[in-house]
Amino acid sequence: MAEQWTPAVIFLLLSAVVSSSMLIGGLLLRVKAKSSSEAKRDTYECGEEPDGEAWIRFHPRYYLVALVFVLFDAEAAFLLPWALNIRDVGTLAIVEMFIFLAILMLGWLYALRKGALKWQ
Amino acid sequence: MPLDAPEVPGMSGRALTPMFRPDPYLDLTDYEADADLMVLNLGPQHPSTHGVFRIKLVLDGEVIIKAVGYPGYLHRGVEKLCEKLTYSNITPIVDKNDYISPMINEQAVNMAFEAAAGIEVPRRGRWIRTLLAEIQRVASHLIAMGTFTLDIGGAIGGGASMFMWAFRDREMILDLFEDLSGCRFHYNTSCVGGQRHDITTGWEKRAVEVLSIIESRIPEYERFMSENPIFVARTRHIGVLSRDLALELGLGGPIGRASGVDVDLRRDAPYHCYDELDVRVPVMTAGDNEARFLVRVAEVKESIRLAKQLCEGVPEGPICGAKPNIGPATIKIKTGEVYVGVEGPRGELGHYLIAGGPGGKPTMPYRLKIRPPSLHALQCIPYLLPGNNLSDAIAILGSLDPVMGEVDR
Amino acid sequence: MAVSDDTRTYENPFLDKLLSVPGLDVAVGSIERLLDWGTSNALWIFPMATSCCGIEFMAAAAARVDVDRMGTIVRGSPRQGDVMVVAGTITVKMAPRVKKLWDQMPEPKWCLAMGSCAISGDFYRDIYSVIPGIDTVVPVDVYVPGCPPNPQELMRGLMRLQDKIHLQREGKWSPPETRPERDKMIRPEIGRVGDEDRDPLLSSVQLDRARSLGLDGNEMRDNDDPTGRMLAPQTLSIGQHNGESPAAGSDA
Amino acid sequence: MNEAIAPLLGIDVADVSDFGMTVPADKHFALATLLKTSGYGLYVSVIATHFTEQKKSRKVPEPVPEHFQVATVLRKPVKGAALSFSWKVKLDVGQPIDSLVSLFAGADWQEREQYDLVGVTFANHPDLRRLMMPDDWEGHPLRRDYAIDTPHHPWR
Repeated sequence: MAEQWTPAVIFLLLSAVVSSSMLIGGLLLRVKAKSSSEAKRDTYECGEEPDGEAWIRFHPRYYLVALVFVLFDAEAAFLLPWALNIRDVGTLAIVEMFIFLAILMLGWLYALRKGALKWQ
Repeated sequence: MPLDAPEVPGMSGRALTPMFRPDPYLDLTDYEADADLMVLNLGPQHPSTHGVFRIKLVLDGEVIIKAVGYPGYLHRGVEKLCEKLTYSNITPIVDKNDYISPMINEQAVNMAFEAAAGIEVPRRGRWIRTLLAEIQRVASHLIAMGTFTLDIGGAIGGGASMFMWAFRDREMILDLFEDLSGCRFHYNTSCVGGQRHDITTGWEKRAVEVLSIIESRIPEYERFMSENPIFVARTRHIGVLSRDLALELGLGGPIGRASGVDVDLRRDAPYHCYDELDVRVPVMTAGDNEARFLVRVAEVKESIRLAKQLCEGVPEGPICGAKPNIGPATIKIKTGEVYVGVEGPRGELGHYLIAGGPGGKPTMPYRLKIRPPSLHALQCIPYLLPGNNLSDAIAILGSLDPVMGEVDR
Repeated sequence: MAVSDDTRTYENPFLDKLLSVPGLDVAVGSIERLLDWGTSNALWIFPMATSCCGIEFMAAAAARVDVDRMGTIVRGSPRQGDVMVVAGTITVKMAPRVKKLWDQMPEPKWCLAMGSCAISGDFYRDIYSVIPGIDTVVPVDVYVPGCPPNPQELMRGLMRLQDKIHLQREGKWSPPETRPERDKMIRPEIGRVGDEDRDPLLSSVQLDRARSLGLDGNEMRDNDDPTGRMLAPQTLSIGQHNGESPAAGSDA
Repeated sequence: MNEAIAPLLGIDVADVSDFGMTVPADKHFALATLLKTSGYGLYVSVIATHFTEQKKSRKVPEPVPEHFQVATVLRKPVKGAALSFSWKVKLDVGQPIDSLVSLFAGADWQEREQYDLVGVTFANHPDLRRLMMPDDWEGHPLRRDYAIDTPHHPWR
């Protein structure tokens, strides 16, 4: 039973090592400018002084589109493991998955009908 | 007065129809927006502004409400400098105005001086000038096609392929010009009275070879663009310029001809040897980005056909009408006022010369105004941008193909 | 192998501490070589292409002389740029923008002046609106002469910059780029960065002008105030124009 | 077409020439509208020039005061015969000239540039600002008395 988990542990260890080495490397080899002026922190707008504030109210349609995207992205995350070992989960799992997809399609139709994705 | 585009059958809703003409000096105080308005600078230092040009965009969400253009970031005071230089010294200065087609700039300014001084250019000089102008037009349009697709596709997003092809073909043309004048661009080959460098033997054969190679590749480029659904989606019905607005803005050139303004000075006011050639002028009426691109591609084919035709029978004879100017001050124009217009790759390139004004020397122009075609191309930005999305602003600016050296002089 | 501090405008706080430990400089030397290999072979270019040299710069990035071979990619934003290639004439209206963009680039950064307009302003030098050389605004590391320099020359300039980076990293004091100096050369009135006769205040004055761009440079004169605060439409009388900026600009 | 211009300007038909004809300032706008309606629809350019004062001398019989000259060029977009028509208007110092922006949208930037570089003011131009020079620039560079290498602290 234990050796079943060794690949997972190795994978975890490897990812921990790689990500931490990048972070620590960035921290250690950090380059600091000797005399950095505050101009470095100005917002970059093609060399011009930005005009007007950026804290403005945006139209909700952008938020709705992002929400619908996240929703179906998570759905795709469920599809992946299912698709990998589809052979040994049997037909029941396939039917279940399609029911799951059908329900989500309902949600998508609802979003479409309510005009969440209408751009203009 | 929200700026939604009236529905017109057959056109995607968001493109404004030619009849609707946005007001460039829109008063935003009484404009109720979906959400807050945002001001964005498509600033002087931007990969796709074809040089240093700044557009201040007022955005409602993603739709552009108002666009105000600010040129002048490359104003080098060329007209003031020309008032201090003698007539033969001005050619290298004017080379650097429209640095994408310097050959045509040189010829335009020297034609103005010849018209004022009454110098007659011999036939071989005029013949070579026509040949060099057509080859330079091919090179200039190649850059226009390359940078336009780079603007639309992005360096990594597939737009760079056309850019690489266009510059590869242009390098062949630059080699031709390097054989003729010794440098890649800023050639200084034409002088007051004709040409300074004569074409060497066998130069026309190499020119025909290069042009036929490019001619064999142009259909592939055209297909690569006009059958690409992303290209079509981003250029068809976007930035529609109506004919009367193009006329009012003074837009000849490929931009005007894409909107139905059928003016080409090579055919309508022939100069050099254009009266002996049958110049066919491609004209379209759609007036959108795609039409401007297709007109440029058709003009490349026309220029290649003309250049090959010119390569056959180059007449013999001298190439310079005026005395070979050893010293810079040999060309003297007592008084005179003349305007000479030439068909540049971006429109009518004119030079208005006033010679010998009060207190001016006969060897230096009193006032030389250069009429920049790209300045008029940029003037249609406040009319074309409103109503489109921010990403279309880049596509429209790319299709206008401005050269900032010529706009700001 | 003491690292000479005078030429470098940046420092690695951790590496420099490691160096002070007597035995560790061999290890640090190899890290320095790794960093040097990484920096010099991945010089990301921030193109300040304004005029004809910009077209020659595009030709250098295109098919025939492909500067990508040396690992140089052209990036549009100063935040990701290592080398600012100033290609073309810099005018009085553009100079504050160049200064601002230069200061927005992260360290370590270098500047390559391409073309005689960027080096000395060329024959535009004594015109009212042209900067006599970019080195009166920004410290320049490599000068690439030519009008315009052909693409191979630009690539050689980038290689000269790589050699300079090797020398800097190894701690050798790299001789300043032989600045084009002729005996009868007319020196610009504004002292160049690194000249003795340049008054130290000039850089800060230039930086203030660049940063206070918005106040006088904000030409949004027409009567719309996009931040939603409704402004009374100003009457655009001619007299009111020269130089005084309206309320919208100053409090933005 | 010359027959239409002559009565407008109050001169006989023979003097009407399509290049360099001097027109009084108040007839400038009327002539432009007439030309636009009779086919000269393509706007080409506007050229302002500063003429310095000329004292009485051997070559100059009577003194000419300092004045400006604004030349305008239009073109007729006809296939095969794209003729251009240009006329000049003499202005004293500070005297405005009618702007053609209401007739030709293309005149907008050209006139702003002439105002910026030569200092000729165009009456009822919608947005007469400097086009080329930065906004805090003093003086008009293309005037004959403007030194070519005027410094502009702190940049040059």
